[in-house]
Amino acid sequence: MAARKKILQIKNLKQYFNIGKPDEVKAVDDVSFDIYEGETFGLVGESGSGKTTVGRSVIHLYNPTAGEILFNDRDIRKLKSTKEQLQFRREMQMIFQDPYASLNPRMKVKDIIAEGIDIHHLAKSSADRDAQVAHLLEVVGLNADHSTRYPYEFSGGQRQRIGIARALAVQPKFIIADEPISALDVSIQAQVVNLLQDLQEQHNLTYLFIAHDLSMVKYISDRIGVIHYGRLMEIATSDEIYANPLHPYTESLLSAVPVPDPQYERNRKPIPYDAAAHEGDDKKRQLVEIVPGHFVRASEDELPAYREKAEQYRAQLS
Amino acid sequence: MDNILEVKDLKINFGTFAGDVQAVRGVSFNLRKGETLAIVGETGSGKSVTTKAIMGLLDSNAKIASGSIMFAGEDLLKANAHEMAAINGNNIAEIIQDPMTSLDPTMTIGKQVSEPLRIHKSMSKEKAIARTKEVLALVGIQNAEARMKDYPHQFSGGQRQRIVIAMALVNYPKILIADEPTTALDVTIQAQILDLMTELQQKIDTSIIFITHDLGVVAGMADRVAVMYAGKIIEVGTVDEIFYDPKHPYTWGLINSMPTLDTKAKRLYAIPGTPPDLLDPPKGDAFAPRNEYALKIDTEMAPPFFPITATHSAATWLLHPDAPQVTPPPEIVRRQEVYQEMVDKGLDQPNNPEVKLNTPATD
Amino acid sequence: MRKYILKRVLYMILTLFLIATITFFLMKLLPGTPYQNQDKMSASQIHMMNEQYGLNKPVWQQYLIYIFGMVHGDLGISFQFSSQPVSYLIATRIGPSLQLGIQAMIVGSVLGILLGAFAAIRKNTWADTLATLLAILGMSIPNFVFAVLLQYILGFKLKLFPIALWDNFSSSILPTIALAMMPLAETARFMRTEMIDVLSSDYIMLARAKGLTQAGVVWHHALRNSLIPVITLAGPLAVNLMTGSMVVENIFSIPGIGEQFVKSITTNDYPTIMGVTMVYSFMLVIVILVVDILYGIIDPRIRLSGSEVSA
Amino acid sequence: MADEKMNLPKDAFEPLKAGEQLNNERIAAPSLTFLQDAWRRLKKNKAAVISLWVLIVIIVLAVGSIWFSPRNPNAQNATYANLPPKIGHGFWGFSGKANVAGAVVDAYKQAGVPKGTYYILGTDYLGRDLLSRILFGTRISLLVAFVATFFDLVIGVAYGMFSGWYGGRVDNIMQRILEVISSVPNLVVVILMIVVFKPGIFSISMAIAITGWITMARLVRAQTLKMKDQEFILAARTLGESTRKIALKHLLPNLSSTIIIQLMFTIPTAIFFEAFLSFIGIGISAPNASLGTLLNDGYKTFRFLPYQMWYPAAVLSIIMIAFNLLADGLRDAFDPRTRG
Amino acid sequence: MMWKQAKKIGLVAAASLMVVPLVGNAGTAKAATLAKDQTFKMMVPSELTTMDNSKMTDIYAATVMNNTNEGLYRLTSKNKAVPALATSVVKSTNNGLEYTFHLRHSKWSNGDPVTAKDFVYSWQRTVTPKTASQYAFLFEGIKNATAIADGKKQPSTLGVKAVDDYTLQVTMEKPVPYFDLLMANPTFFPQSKKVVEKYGSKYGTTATKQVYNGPFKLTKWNGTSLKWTLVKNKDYWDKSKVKLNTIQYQAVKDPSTALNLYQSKDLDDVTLSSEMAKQSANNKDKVIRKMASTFYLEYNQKKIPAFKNKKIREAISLTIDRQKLAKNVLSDGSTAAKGYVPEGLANDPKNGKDFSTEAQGAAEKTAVDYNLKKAKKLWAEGKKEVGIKKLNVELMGDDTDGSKKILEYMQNGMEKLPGLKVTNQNLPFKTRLSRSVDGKFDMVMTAWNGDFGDPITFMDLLTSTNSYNNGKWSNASYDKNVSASKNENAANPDARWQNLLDAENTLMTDEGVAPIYQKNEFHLVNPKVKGIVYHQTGSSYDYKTAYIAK
Repeated sequence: MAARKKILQIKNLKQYFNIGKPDEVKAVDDVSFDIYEGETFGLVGESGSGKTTVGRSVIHLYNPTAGEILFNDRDIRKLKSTKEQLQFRREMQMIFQDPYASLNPRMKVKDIIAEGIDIHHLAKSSADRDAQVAHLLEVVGLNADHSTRYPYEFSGGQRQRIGIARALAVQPKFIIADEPISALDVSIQAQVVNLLQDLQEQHNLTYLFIAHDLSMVKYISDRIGVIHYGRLMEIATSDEIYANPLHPYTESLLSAVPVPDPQYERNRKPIPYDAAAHEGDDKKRQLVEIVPGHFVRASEDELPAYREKAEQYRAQLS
Repeated sequence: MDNILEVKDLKINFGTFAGDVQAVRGVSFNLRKGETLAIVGETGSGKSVTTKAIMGLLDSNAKIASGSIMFAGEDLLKANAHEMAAINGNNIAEIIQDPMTSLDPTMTIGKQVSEPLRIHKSMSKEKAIARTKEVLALVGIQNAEARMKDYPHQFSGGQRQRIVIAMALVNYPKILIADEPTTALDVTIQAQILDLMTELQQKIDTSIIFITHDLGVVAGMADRVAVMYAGKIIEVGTVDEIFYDPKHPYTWGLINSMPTLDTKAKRLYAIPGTPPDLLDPPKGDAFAPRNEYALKIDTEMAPPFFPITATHSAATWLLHPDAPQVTPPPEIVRRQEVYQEMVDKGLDQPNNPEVKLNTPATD
Repeated sequence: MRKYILKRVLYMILTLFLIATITFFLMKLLPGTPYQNQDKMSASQIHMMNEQYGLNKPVWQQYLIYIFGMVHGDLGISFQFSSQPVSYLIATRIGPSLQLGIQAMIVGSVLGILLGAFAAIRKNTWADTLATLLAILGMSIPNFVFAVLLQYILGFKLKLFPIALWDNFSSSILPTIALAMMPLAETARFMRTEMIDVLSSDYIMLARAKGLTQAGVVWHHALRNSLIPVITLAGPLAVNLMTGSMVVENIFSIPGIGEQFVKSITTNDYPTIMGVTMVYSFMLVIVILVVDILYGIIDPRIRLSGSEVSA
Repeated sequence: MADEKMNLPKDAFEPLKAGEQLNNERIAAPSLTFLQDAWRRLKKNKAAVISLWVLIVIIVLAVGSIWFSPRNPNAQNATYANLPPKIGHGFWGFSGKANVAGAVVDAYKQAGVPKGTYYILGTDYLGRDLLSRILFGTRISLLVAFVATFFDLVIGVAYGMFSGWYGGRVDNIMQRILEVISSVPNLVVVILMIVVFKPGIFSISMAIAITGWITMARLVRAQTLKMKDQEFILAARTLGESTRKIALKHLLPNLSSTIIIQLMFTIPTAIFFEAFLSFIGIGISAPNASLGTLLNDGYKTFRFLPYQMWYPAAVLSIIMIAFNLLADGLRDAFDPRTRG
Repeated sequence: MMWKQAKKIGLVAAASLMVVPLVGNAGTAKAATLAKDQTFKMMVPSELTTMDNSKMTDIYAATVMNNTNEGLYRLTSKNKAVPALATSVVKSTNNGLEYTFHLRHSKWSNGDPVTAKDFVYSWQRTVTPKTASQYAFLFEGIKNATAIADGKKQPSTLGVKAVDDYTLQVTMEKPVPYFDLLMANPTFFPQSKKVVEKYGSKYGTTATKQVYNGPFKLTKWNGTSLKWTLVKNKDYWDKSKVKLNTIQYQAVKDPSTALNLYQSKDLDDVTLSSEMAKQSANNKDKVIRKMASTFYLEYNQKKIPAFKNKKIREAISLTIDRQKLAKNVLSDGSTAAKGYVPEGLANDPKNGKDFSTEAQGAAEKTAVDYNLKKAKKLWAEGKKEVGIKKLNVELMGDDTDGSKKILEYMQNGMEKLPGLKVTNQNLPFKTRLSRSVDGKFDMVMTAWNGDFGDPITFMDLLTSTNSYNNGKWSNASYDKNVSASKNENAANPDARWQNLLDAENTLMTDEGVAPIYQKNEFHLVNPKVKGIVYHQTGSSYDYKTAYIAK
């Protein structure tokens, strides 16, 4: 895995809002992680954890307060020329959470999808543009008839697929999916997730998949980062994080997920997490690699305990 | 078990600019004393509208086309506003989805929680305060006495939902309608609230209608489950029957499309397409267009309910004697196997803490 | 909260200062002199007169003198009433205007709130249509038409109230009604919108679910919550009343500042125009400040967080 | 429960073949643009539709009277001054009779008006045809309103969008400015403006516009603030759309309902304000008439010549009511909350 | 004197010889005919601005002053001076250059005696530049008055002297024929030095900051109020003649309100303007108060070259039907102008004929005629002479209702001339005034009210150099005649009269200005109110002898 190319490197990202005011918010506080080409990196956290902010900082909707964001080894903060910026915008795209707010209600579907095509001049003619739109609609499971309709005529799932088509229109390499399914009904969620997976395969896409729904994140992601109060708590492969959560917050989060299985549910016991107990002291904490590929936010003196826990799991496996 | 509430053939239309939306298209169910009935369905399936009808809280553009809602020998649909007011908050109470908007921002929570006491029990101020404090403490509001003077915005989302629950339960209602009470909450908070509700249900012996789209929550909370699709209940049964031996293809799809933490399948099972527009519901079975097991008759005629067990029935032509035998999706088959094992062991009793089962296997 | 008020007061002072400045320089643009008999007066007299009014100094000095005087409550001498300080003029005239304004504000807002709430509760019924129409009619008929009709019908024909003049409370009734029409109409419309909004909110639904009757819901929850935004209407209403008072005071011969303002415009009485402008601005700024503070007091969300409200 | 004895054809239980599957992405409703949808909604509001028609009729009449005025609105005939309304040979309310000092007299006869000549709404103090004057005045009032509204639109919308979009310190400063401006009683500004510049259609419109845009700016700003964090705007940004284009393509169309509704309220306010200015004597200059000046002339003599007040008042009220009802209707039509 | 809204009449010295016939004889009031309640309720259209007679600028203040205070003389209803504080009407000595008055013993309302020193103090105070009296010019003719006003001499050098407490001596620079009438004018009333100095700048700003020596005392006036009351002054020397107990003044600015108040008997005397007057034309209580004022049109010859052409000017003047304007448009008792100098202002000293009647020659008639056909002909010729095809001009006037109507009417007439486009511009009085003076207009409707009963008060304005000659019309013959009347023929009444008649004739012949109408005031007066003395110019009303009949 180490040989794979790091498409995105985030180094000590800080994103504060209302700096210097009484209501200063440290939405993202010293977050670092890498995403490899072709993988899906899941970022999981509860509301207010800063996960959406990370996504928006990465795609440069916000100007980071501090830290580096390297996309293909280039710092996105240092993209000077319009051309470079436009190139970046083509390569990285975003899928949004709210299928109702993410489409301009006053625009026809074809114009929404073609917006990127227009900006980046990807169509040779208007016929080409229409053809591209029709193709994109087909890719996301809709048909060309839908292109002249307005967003409000579509259901949530359909709208989300239109949003995906819009992102795909510029043929990006990297897509940030910001809770793309949380506003959808269960039966529709699967459609969208399947679509995302198909697209990843076909276009060799890399995803940053942001969600609070742990079961779906687990399902779709190769690796997962758990974020809490703007800080990354744990990073590991999705299997490892579910099977062997090291950080108590991760454990708590996992224990709270309801599962559609009555027997399991009858026995599930949520494990509470007390942030004050784990972060309350002023010890310096940072992400430490406990076992290869498995990072935990910890202070020096907490490390042995985590290592031991990891050992136990290894032992269990073998 | 006694039925505390019986809903029969409820049909509700909404007048809109585009025409009449048939939001509820003949719903019948009953609620038993002390049980938790979960109504599961997607957005627009009519589950909230049904409960609004029970409480007489439908919007003015709603028309009840037919049906009856029997509570304590009376048809609630025939009750006038004052009779409804006497029942609401006293015998039937409600919790809704968004704790951020469900409390009056300008009234102290003490006053809001004690309001049902004053309305229905004409309780003295001191007694009401004492009772309010008690109930607030019961739902886990710490330092309840002091906090009664606080306003809603001074509480976190989870705390607010606890207050809303306190408000609903303060009169020990016979029926509690919980309309997606945890959807807006984070999973960790959700877990706490669900625990609280289970705990309180036992304490005050109330029946709960639990509306949700989250099957995970249903699995943990419900005694019985009714699955709604396009304004109709399409399957009803005990929680085990629904989760381990579903009969309706929609229920299959619903259960199957949700990954568990253990799902390893390469692809999720997805119900294709989009729910029908209830302005113009399709002829026959509304699910047919999305149903890979659809039969010709599905496009002609809506299926009736076919009983499976005393507690379990489903509205699908697949249960008709003439219908071809179909194999459910693998995940359902697996669940049926688990269930068979449970039945064999006599473990299919809901809410039996003694019952333990091996963690569901993976495929 | 205290810090917030302090900040607001500072803004207020800044605002008044800016208004004073703008008014002053606009006045300087106005053609005409304050004297009627300019050409019959000797140069020496005009010089003396200019000196009395401070008109012989460079404009910037006049400006500084004006601002300095204003800070000390000196608004100059009226051109129209010789030797009468503008501050005195305003002081003796403001009473009736305030009385009328406050009466009209009370009548207008109380009736407006009732009418608006009534319309909202009976939304989409004939009663709502009637109330809405009534409110719009109130906004659609100019004050002076109202005033003249009231005077003629209630005063002259039916002799229920004095036709005009300013003697006792009963002589304030007709002008109050005439002046209250607009605030009443606006309040009613705003109230209706707010109330409909509130009535469709979750907590109102839950209040019903608690078993409150329609009346109980309205009284205990809807009214207060709809009233909070209605308070912000006070600013625009104050402006309305100022405009209205010019008309109504004129028609009913009431010795108020509105009537005086119109007169001072037609007589180029700059010091009075500026003075009354400052008084109007001051009152408006005070109303806005009071509204903000009141808003904070009434709305617990703001009271405790102490954050800023925009009017 | 199920009727087991139902007679169903055998093939009823054959599975549907793939080709026979119904279109499960079907959209039942007809495709409508936003405006079509709003229009459909508006059509259900009878008051608003009637108002719309009334306004159209009034505007057509007012504008049409440039070419097809019953009489020249400025043509004087002093001997025919103050003739009451009369139609044909006269009937109730339009008899051409006036009550002078308690005695009913035929004003037309007194003035020596030839038979067959009559003024539907009477004449004014200079013997001008009141109907033509009212049409003319309506036109001027509407013109003032539209000019004022145009500036309201340009200044208010631009200011609001700019302030809202840039946010932060820019917004803060712009809001403070707005706060200061809104603390100035607008009528004072208007009056000063008109006193300093020449009274006339343009300066009155300008004066009203200069003070009238505040509300528009506030509303647009609030909407912009709300909108700029909407995901569709973020999406446009992530696609690399320029700010200018975002403003034009995304913000403006979505602000349109707010703007249109506010304009519907601005127009009557401007008409009303003009009437007020006429009352204090700084309205439209003669011989041009506006509804305000007509009303101002009329109210003074309404005891003797009530028609001179009632007719302009009626037209003004109808316009005001119609605009207000239409605005209410549009607000409902545009408001997504009422979407069915 | 400039007009403001038909309200602001200058504080005028001389009264015309015109007598208002309706005024009853005060002497006939018998106790038996008096109503029990002697309260008179008077409406004025404006507030009382000051009670300092050095600073008065409007007729309403002057009228109040005339009833609360008293000077040397008082005028009868026939505008004849009768003794007031002076024991007799004195003749001038030393070729009209000196007057010696003997004062009667009388008291201020604070109990102090009124002495000759009070006159000296008052007069000196008024002419002192620092007082900035806008009416100090009325002192012109009294020794050193002009020089003092110009700041060239000390106020103490004014030609007025208290020989003793009850003897007042006035020295003139040149004879002033209307001197007697001036002495009845409030500007020449005495002031109590003690009171003036006590209140300083606040003197005369409220009812209590003034002392009174006239038939009534002012009360209930706070300086800015819309109403005030005059009550009978029990210290007045001639109080037995005073019948009214109280005069309640009420400022009402809205004409329909005024009418309502009159008809409901809340007021006894109301002034109605514009339409209200027109509609009340048949009211039996109607009283027309004649005024010495002319409204006329000035052409700005400096700005619009075409106006230099007489035919153009005449054509425009001929388009205005003045008769119809007065009768149908104004209908408030105003009359069509006969000439520049209004009817009833002054009479020929030789034969007693009215100036305007005497000046009524052919040229006069043409100048105020209405002849559209002739106008069009002249207009065509004039245009050809000037070399223009069309003319766009602004017509400026006041922004009052009345003025608006008149302008509209005139505009309508003027635009009947092909190619003439007139835009009306109605401005607030003072704005209009200053634009007129600054020459920022094309045509302006100007109004002038005679300062005193002599044509010179009008004639003076239109000399080439006068700053009120807004149109800059210039005519050598006119200038010569006016100058002669003031200088070489000053002492020769007949020659002077002829000079003035010639000047008027020249003005009319050359169409220097176009007189439009003579303004009158329309009143409704309770017929039970009798004995009001009205003067066409000056402080209009004297209520000393007024009473309410049963």
